Amino acid sequence: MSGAIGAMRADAAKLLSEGAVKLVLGYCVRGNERYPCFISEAAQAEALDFDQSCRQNLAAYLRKPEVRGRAPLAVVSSPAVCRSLLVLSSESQIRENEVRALAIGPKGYGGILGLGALGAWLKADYPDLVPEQALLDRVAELSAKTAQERAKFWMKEFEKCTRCYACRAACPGCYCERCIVEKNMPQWISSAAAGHGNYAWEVIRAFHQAGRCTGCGACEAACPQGLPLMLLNARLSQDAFEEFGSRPGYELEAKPLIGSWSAEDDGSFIR
Amino acid sequence: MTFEPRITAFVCNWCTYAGADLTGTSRLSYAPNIRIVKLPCTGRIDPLFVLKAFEGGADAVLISGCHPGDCHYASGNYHARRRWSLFRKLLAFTGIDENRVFFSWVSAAEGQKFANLVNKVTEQVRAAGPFGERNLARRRL
Amino acid sequence: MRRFPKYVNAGRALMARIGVFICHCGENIGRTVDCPAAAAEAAKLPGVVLSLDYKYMCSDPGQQMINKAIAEKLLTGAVVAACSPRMHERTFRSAAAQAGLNPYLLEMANVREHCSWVHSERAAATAKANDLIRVMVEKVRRNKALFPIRVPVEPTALVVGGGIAGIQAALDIAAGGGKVVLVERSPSIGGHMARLSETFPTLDCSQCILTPRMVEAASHPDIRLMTYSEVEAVEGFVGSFEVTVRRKARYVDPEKCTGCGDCFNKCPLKKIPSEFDAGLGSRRAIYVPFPQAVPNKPVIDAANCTMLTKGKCGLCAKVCARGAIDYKDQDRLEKVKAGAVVLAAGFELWDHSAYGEYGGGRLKDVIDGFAFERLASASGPTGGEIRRPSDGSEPKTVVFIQCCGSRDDKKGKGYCSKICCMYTAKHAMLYRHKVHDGRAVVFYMDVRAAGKGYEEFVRRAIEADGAEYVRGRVSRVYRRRDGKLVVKGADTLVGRPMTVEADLVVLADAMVPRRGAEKLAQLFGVGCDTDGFYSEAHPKLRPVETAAAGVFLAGACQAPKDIPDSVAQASAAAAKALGLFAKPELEREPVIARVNKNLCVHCRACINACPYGAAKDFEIKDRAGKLLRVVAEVNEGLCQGCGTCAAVCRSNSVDLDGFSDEQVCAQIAALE
Amino acid sequence: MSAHALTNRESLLAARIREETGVKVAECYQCGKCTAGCPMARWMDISPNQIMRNLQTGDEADENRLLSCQALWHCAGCLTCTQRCPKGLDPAAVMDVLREAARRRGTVPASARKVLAFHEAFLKTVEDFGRMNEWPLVARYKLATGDLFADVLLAPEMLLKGKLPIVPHAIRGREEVRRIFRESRKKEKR
Amino acid sequence: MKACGYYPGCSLAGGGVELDLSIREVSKAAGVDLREIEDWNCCGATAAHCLNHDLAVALPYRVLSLAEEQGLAEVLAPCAACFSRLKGTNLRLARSAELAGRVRAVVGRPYGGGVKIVNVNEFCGRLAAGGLKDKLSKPLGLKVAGYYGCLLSRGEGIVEGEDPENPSAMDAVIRAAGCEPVSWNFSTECCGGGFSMSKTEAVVELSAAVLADARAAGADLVVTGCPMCHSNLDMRQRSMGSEGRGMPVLYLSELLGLACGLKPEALGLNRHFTDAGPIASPLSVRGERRPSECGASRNTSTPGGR
Repeated sequence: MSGAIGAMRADAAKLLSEGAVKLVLGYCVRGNERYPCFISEAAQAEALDFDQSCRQNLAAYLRKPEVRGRAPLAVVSSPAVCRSLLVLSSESQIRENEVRALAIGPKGYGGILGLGALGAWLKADYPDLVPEQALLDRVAELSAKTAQERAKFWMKEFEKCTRCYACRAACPGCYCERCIVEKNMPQWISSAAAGHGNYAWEVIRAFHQAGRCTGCGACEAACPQGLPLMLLNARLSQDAFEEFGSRPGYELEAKPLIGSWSAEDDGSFIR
Repeated sequence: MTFEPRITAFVCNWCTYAGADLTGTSRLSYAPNIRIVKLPCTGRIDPLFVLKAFEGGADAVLISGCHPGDCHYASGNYHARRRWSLFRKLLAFTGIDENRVFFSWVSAAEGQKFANLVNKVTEQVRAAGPFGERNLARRRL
Repeated sequence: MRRFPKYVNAGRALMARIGVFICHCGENIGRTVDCPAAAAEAAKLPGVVLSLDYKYMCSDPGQQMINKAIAEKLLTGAVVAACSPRMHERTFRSAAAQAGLNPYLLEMANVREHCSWVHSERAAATAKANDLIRVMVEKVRRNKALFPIRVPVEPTALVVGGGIAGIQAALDIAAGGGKVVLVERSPSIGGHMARLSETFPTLDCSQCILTPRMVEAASHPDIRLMTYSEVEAVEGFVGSFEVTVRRKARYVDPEKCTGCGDCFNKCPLKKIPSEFDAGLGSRRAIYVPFPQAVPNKPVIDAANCTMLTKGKCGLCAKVCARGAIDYKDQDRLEKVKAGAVVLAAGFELWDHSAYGEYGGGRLKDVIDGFAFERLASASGPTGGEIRRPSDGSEPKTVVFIQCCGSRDDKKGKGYCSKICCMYTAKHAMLYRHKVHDGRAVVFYMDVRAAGKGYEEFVRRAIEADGAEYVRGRVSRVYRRRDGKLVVKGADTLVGRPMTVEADLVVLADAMVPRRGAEKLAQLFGVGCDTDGFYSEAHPKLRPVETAAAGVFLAGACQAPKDIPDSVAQASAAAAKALGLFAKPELEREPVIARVNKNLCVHCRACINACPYGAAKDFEIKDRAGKLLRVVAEVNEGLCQGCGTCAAVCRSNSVDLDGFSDEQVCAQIAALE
Repeated sequence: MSAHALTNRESLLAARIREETGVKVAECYQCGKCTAGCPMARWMDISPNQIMRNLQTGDEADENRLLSCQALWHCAGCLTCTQRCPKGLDPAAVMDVLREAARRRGTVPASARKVLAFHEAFLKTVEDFGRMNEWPLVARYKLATGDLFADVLLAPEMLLKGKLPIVPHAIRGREEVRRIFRESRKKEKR
Repeated sequence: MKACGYYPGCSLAGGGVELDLSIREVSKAAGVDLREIEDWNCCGATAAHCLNHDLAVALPYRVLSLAEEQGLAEVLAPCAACFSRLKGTNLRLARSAELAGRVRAVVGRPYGGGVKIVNVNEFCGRLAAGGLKDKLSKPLGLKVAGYYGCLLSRGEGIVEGEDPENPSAMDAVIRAAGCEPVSWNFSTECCGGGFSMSKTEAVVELSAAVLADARAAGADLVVTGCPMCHSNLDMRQRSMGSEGRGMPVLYLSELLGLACGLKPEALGLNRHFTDAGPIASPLSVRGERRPSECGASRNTSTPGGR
């Protein structure tokens, strides 16, 4: 891994010194903590670091005007971040000439990759990025319970939500200028941090990620109340894969799952 | 007093709404528990509508539109089908199961089917009981 | 007793002045729903200033009641609780319009079909009627005045495809007073029909009946021919399409050319297989596809002309007395404005090389139906004598194999190509007329001869002309060393295999859409079925319309069709186009989607989802023309109002007039 | 196993075919391409397409006629029909199921006795030795059919050319092979 | 390809011995180590799949299981019928877990599905392009009709990479042997298959038609990869009319061996019923100076097994 990090730092320094990018988004490690770190000088490249605990999804920064304004830029990208970049590209949020990835993962450093090359890297080294088995086990365990038990479980969890929207801020997929939860006239989702408003928020937040969530886990990691948000995301990803073969973030241009259709889609639940 | 379920139905204008009209012109009777909200197409139905209905007091939601291939707008029902196939599972996972959300294709010619559908759904919801004031998706009154 | 919905914005509610009109429909509603009680209940709703019930709201006095109320009470909205809106919405809305109320501020609550006719218990029915009325009051309170969308209509039709369907549509539209631009990909109009020898079931000579039409189309003052041209791009919508047409380089100036023929008689490249003759004859590098071509002006085939490929030759330019040859000619793009489009892209024959068991396209004497037409045609490469391609001898046994590639799920197409039974019968008949001592053996699965005079025609082929019909599919065809084609078929009615030694085999290949048809459909926003045929708007009731408003279908691009069917559909499409042109402006329902450009983040979900291609990218620029942002926009000419875009928009930046989020939310909340 | 019938007249036999081969006989549209290409059709009393048709009628008499016909035993398994079936059906696999059924029901016609005898002799040899051995096979076949003189003329020459090993080879695992036969037969009687 | 699993199958120990001999010879010449599956059993051939479905899968299953146990990732099954049964079993097991479970219980052995089956056409093709490339020193200059029959042309998922109506896998081998593949009509027509004994008249008629077409196409000989086809085409010639007689029928591997200059006897050419002698020394037939090196004929054939 150390060789990989060295190579990544060298590439970051090279890109900056050549002026190919103006900013590199990466991680630094301080003690047990992992922080995002932005560097704009080649000399700062030594500060960059990476390990498996770097859970924050740096792609989320790309929607910030202050970051976007400094394009072209490079992002230190774990496989999950790479997938987020491709999702953002599919949704016309980022353009090829704006962002490059310094692709790095458990299998080593993949080099400076343009968005067009990310798919191939992912497919070669990380073709089946699926939720971790432990998470899937928890999903299965919960799914096996009765509807009442599930309702009870989630009621308890959702009651904790303070509506701080840290989950939203951490998620690269949540880039709406005005989130649905902030809409009034009509107000679809109550903004009060209780009851049905919480339910609607959590469910809609998850559903808006259907076919888009790359499973990075940044939302859950960001939640100060410890809500098991990844249970919702994983269940939805699993359903989307099983029913429609949805594997977001492997193609540069992909049709959105919700918003396209096939005559062969399952209709057995419709009477 | 026995429990009378309240069922909110979102139907498309071209098939199911017309089918429900046919039920009327054929004088087929069905349970009076359903309230229809007409939309141009099932493709229009945002998942938010469903949550809002539960929040507002519905014990169940019925969504019905044109059969595959018959959509007035060519593909609105296909969009809807894909959307619901995932959303209903998410609802079930969070505790709102198949006794609360129903999907159907009812064409403009299927007056009898519409009557049977409403009766069956009403029975099933009646058996399942009230959605529950304690449920998180429901507004506390 | 229900409470009023809590969320109601009191300020707005006070401003609203809504009238509720409850119809008894004689006894139809009144028997089950307590109408006076419902009116009293409605009167209590906030914003309702008037609530009446009456025996027949749709009657003249009933409508006058509504008119009067609108005028006197200065209503801002009205709810008529009566029958289904499908029955009388139009009636009541025009009544409202007469009284000065925007018609889209009136809604109907369906208390008959959805209430009194389907429930019998009076209390429950009345309670439901109250709910339905309340829901509509809450909706109307949020209704906006909407105005029909008016689109100016350019009275020109773009007809794509110059076969018989396109020609017929063009002539009919021009005869009806419209203008036509007829775009044809090849150098001449005429299409496949010009290649046919004779036509079933009357055996008219195809060119004899077609060429006058071709000439008429070319000489009609209101029809403009654009041959050797293809549609490149489409913008706009019904009433005002703007179509970019690629005019391919002809290398011959049609203005100067007199069609004398000196050029192609001198061209030294003589051996280029003629597409028109299905490869049985040849043409030059500068050529007209057939002698009766319209326009009868040659083009140079750039791929084969040595002057264009190697810069050597130039003979045609030398012999052209008019100096019409221009080797430097280039493709040009031309824009055409049209109010309506007729797609008549036609068909082609399925490539039977996928049938290895029939020789995989490698056997010279195994030919398709068009090749046989050219052999039988008096103007064909053999002058109308049936000769086999391999050695020019007269075949004494000809086997016709039907359903080649049709009704074959595995290697071909699942559908029936519809016309092959008839043209095979015609081929067998023509062959027997020309070769009296020859055998015509037809292998068929079913004879489908539904059409005027069709069954009689097939029977004539069998009974009068001695075609031998054998019910069974052929398993294999191979060429023996002596040149005979061994056809291994079966007679399933007897229940045994049957081998025929033939001199010529004619395959009735399936009809498939033209290559490139799918791309053309995409340009116009027309859907294709799984086989690539164009999808009509409704299989029964709107067979010539498409999902794209103002785009109509004619001929075999929609499904396999014979000449009479193609012509009939072409005339129908022409009628549809003329119907559009009948008024200078087009009025459309104002139920359309709108994008809030301030909120749109351009995720393109709506653009992907829109079945009509109405949602498109829109560039927001500053005054200097600098691009600021890209967002989505809905083209109101294309939008049909399904609302799918609104449902896929995560930030609800798209909304649908007439069924807005606000309206629907209020309706749901009113059910509380 | 699905009890669902494709059509309401689907016979048990047709259902069995569907379960074992995936072929839904109702899908056959009787084009006859199977018959047209069948190299053995000339020696069949019922043509391949008629075999499919007899399975579609749901009529017991048709089924009985089918199971006692000799065509089943004259199928060479060459797969020409399957290869070329425009409906993507597999008549060759249907034949296998029908042969199995005919043998189970004891309706193999006398005229097909030789074919069946050959197959049975073959399998008996394999059951005994684990492999096919020509001598025992031929001996058994001849005993069963009484066809004593057939191919007698070929045998010496084969022997001379090293094509008929005299000592049958028996494999070590023949007990295992016998077990396979026993177990498979259990299923067969099911 | 250094080593390859080998499943000769019953025919190759008997009637199809030439195929066995020639396969072993050309493999040796190409430096390929054939590793015969130990204690293999019969695949059940046509008989099993005619009479008992489970048996038809269970017998090949044991073979596949043994191969896997013995570490053979790839197995050559030169006999077309064995190839078809083994590969078909692989396919069926992969498609149905239910069947795989049932058969496992019947056989009482595990099989993970990891053994790849190769037929004689593929195998010879690989040798011709690989280990034998430099050894094909003896262009035979013959016109050869490649006969695929049923089992090396048809069967979805079994014969891969071939156009079933116009197969071509043999062409490259025939060309490598310095011969010209003739284009003919009967390369995939059935020879009558397993009816050799029980329906001899059909076999004679069908096989004669095959040979007649090869002759009409100008072929000097027919090559095949199937012992059943070979025995029908070779041994039944004397029952045929003149149209069928006198056409040498070789295995593809024999042709390949000859082109490498291997001894005809070693390849088994002396064991055919129809004299392949002239073919074995084509140069002498064509009036070249070189004397026949290998006068294999009926007279010099040696009796006995291996």
